[in-house]
Amino acid sequence: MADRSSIIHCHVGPEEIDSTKLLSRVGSDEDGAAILFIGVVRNHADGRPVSGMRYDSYVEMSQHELKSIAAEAAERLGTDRLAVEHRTGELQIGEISVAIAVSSPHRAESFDATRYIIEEIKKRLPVWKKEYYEDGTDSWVEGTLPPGTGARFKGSP
Amino acid sequence: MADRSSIIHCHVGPEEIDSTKLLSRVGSDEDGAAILFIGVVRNHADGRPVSGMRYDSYVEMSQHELKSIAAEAAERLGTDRLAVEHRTGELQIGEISVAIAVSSPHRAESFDATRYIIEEIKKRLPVWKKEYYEDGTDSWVEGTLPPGTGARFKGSP
Amino acid sequence: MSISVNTVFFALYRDLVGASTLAVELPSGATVADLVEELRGRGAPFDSLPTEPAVAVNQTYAMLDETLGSGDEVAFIPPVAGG
Amino acid sequence: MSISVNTVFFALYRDLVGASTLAVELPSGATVADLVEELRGRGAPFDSLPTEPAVAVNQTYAMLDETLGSGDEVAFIPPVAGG
Repeated sequence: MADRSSIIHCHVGPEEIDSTKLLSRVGSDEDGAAILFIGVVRNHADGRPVSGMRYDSYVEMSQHELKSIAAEAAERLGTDRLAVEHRTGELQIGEISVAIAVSSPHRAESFDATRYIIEEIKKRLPVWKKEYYEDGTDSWVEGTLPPGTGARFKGSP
Repeated sequence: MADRSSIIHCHVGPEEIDSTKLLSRVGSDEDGAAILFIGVVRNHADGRPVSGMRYDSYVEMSQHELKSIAAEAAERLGTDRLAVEHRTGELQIGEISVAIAVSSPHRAESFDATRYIIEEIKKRLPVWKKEYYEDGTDSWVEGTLPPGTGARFKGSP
Repeated sequence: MSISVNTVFFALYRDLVGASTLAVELPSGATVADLVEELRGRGAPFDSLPTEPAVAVNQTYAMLDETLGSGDEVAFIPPVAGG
Repeated sequence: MSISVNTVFFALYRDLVGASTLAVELPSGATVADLVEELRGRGAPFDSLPTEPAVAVNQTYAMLDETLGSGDEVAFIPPVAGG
């Protein structure tokens, strides 16, 4: 680890996520705590066996949005050493879809920033996932209306 | 990753902590989230430059206590795939003193269990640390009275 | 006077519409809501889009009353499910 | 009748006492508090131990009124600082 005052790394794309490398990006000699969060494709959803997942994204916008989320976490939660990657494309069970690494002088900031980032990703990042079930069927996972659009869904999909 | 219903790994000792390996211990095909928390030796304490740290422990008791903490996290917080290691001995800046890995079907359990374990470690684990300062002096880090002893400190160190 | 915007459809909406992009001509001063109405007025498959969808204009989330300009990229954003 | 317990000192207390272990004879029925009093009554360096320290008996945190048995391991636990 080295002395590094500020690191914000964000990426959305089809490349495999190396979570160990992500964690090593954020460490600093000033920091006493670091957290790595990973989201992985699991083998079930609402009791149905799942065989894989596809992540689609509005990639350019996701990059912007992810940078905004990271900047908010840095500003509000007092840490500016963080790295976030979200993967796109076809993923197998056990593969990492999202990884967040945060390093900070004390543990509270790392916990809070990591939690903030994953919750905002789920609310705002233009990413969609399709589940493939063991029985050969598939479906888009039900999502959340992003804030800031005024969208509503009465009588429409 | 594989199907694994329960994994509780705890260790206290002088061996270097391999956090990547710790995280890989806990994954399961059932799980959609995992967290790795690491505590590292930082280069400052209350504004004083620190050059290193020594961790002493009542090792046998720490092993028992760490297992109790992990079992509590598993029972109360709904995850039973967790691994915790605490290191003893002389550590350099940037070295890992404690690592906690938790894997669970959803993210909330992993966050809550990781946080529970680190907070309880700091309250209960019989571990002490001595800071070595850049100026050549050293001191025991001020600690916390563990619960369950009725201890008080009036007029004594 | 008219403007041309580039609409983009993702995920479920791409499946519904059967296309990922579409250039649409609109009267000058048209809003996002006007674009939605224009598209839904074309009938199938566009009438399967929501009447009040989430949209992003030039990669930023936007309200339905936002006024569009020529060359704007208007993305129809299904409920998001990242992570 | 008397019992013998094995006391163990860690970290700051080890530094204060200048020893890591010490066998202590106590009257049968003695409690943790009696052990502390016996040790502190010996004067320096033992009188630098707290009057009400945290202790663990046989590797479990214990209250000061816990009765000791022969062969018990009684550890004097300075405020803990793990992590």
